[in-house]
Amino acid sequence: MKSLSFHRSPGVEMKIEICAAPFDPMQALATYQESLTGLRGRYGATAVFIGAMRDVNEGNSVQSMTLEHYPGMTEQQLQQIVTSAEQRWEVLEVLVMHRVGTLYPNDPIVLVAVWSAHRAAAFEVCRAIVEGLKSQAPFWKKETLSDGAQRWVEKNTAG
Amino acid sequence: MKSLSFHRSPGVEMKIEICAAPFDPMQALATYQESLTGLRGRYGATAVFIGAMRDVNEGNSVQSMTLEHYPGMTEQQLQQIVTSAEQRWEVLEVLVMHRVGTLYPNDPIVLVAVWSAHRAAAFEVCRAIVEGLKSQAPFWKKETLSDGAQRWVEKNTAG
Amino acid sequence: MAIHVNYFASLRDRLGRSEDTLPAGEGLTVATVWSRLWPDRPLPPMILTAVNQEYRNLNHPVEDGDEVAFFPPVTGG
Amino acid sequence: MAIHVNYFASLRDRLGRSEDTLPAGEGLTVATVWSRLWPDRPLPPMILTAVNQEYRNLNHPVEDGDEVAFFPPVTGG
Repeated sequence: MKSLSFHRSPGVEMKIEICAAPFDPMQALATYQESLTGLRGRYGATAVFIGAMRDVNEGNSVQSMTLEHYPGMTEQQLQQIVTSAEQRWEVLEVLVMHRVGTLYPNDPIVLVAVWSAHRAAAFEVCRAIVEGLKSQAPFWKKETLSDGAQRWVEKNTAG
Repeated sequence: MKSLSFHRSPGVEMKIEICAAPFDPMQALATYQESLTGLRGRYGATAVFIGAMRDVNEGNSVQSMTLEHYPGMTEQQLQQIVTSAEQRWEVLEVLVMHRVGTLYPNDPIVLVAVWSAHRAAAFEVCRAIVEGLKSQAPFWKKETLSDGAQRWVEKNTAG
Repeated sequence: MAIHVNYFASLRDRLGRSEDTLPAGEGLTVATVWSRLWPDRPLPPMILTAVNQEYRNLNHPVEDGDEVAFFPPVTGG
Repeated sequence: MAIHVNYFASLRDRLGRSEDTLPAGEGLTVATVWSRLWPDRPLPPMILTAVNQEYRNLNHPVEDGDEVAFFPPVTGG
């Protein structure tokens, strides 16, 4: 499990983690939030997004999925996406976790959590990071269908 | 702890809970999601908002807060807010929990979680419920400042 | 029966009580429920009003058995 | 040194390999790196390109020691 922590002015922090093994997003969230002792009483809003693997895609039943990434560039892109979102809204802390490797239906793929004083910033930054991640972070999904056939996912859904 | 569950066509469900005692939002989320066995593999997106008590409001240090509500109307309004948001976007499941009683800084106030196939619906419905709740659900906050003085919060921040 | 009236939060504190009961009558509205109970006190600005736990405006009719509520802007979440 | 080239995902599968090494040269760009390695195969449509792990377009200069990557649209999250 590879993890990067960045501590930057003006006091905004973030943690970005690429997980080669399954992770429990609620547990990760709880553990991470407990570590934020310096922020206790300062965040009024936490916005969270969890992406999980669906068992159907484009009308086909999916048995498993392999998530490939470009090591190094992934972390760099995620850091840029987070930094860019944080420049537009005032937030206190960001956590991004993303799976790679073999996943099965219902497995968590991604967790994005944003802590801020007020709700607008938390919502906006959380969504901006998810959209940025989906369009810029070098991850690729290959699906294994229920008949054993494999195919690359060509394009993320808009949204 | 008062809890309402509504099962409605077309298969969308929701749980609304008013909590008189402190609750752990991550734990509640994990427990609730585990109960959603019928949705395993169907939700690709979970959007979550957690509101927590800040230790400062309008420049004053806040020691504690009392959350009052209008029993009956609160649940009815929350149900309407959720139903109305669900009519505009396709979601699978909604969980809303809201504290009443005496709270201290860092205590969770509200949890809104939305499960859906795709991310846009989850984000939109989660935010619409939070905004609806802040403007329509009959809850009122009274703060006790650090010098012991009490004051009613007059207005929620926009956002 | 009768009309049951609730006050909440800062309004209840200002009025010094949380509820009232009013005999039902012809042509009552949310506004006249207030003015019968508080003839010397105009309804404060910004007060929200509900009948049977649904938001209703001041002209909404009020009937025997109804529950009427007056309260300040909500501040939950 | 040299130029190190990476291919990912469906592009790597189609090319049958994940990396290449190319000697550095004068005036190289992302586009000419591709055409030297794959003279008989035009760059497929929709392919994204990066130099030293930053997105760069086809005209971006490539120098000795650079890491160049070619890959299909990303599908994470």
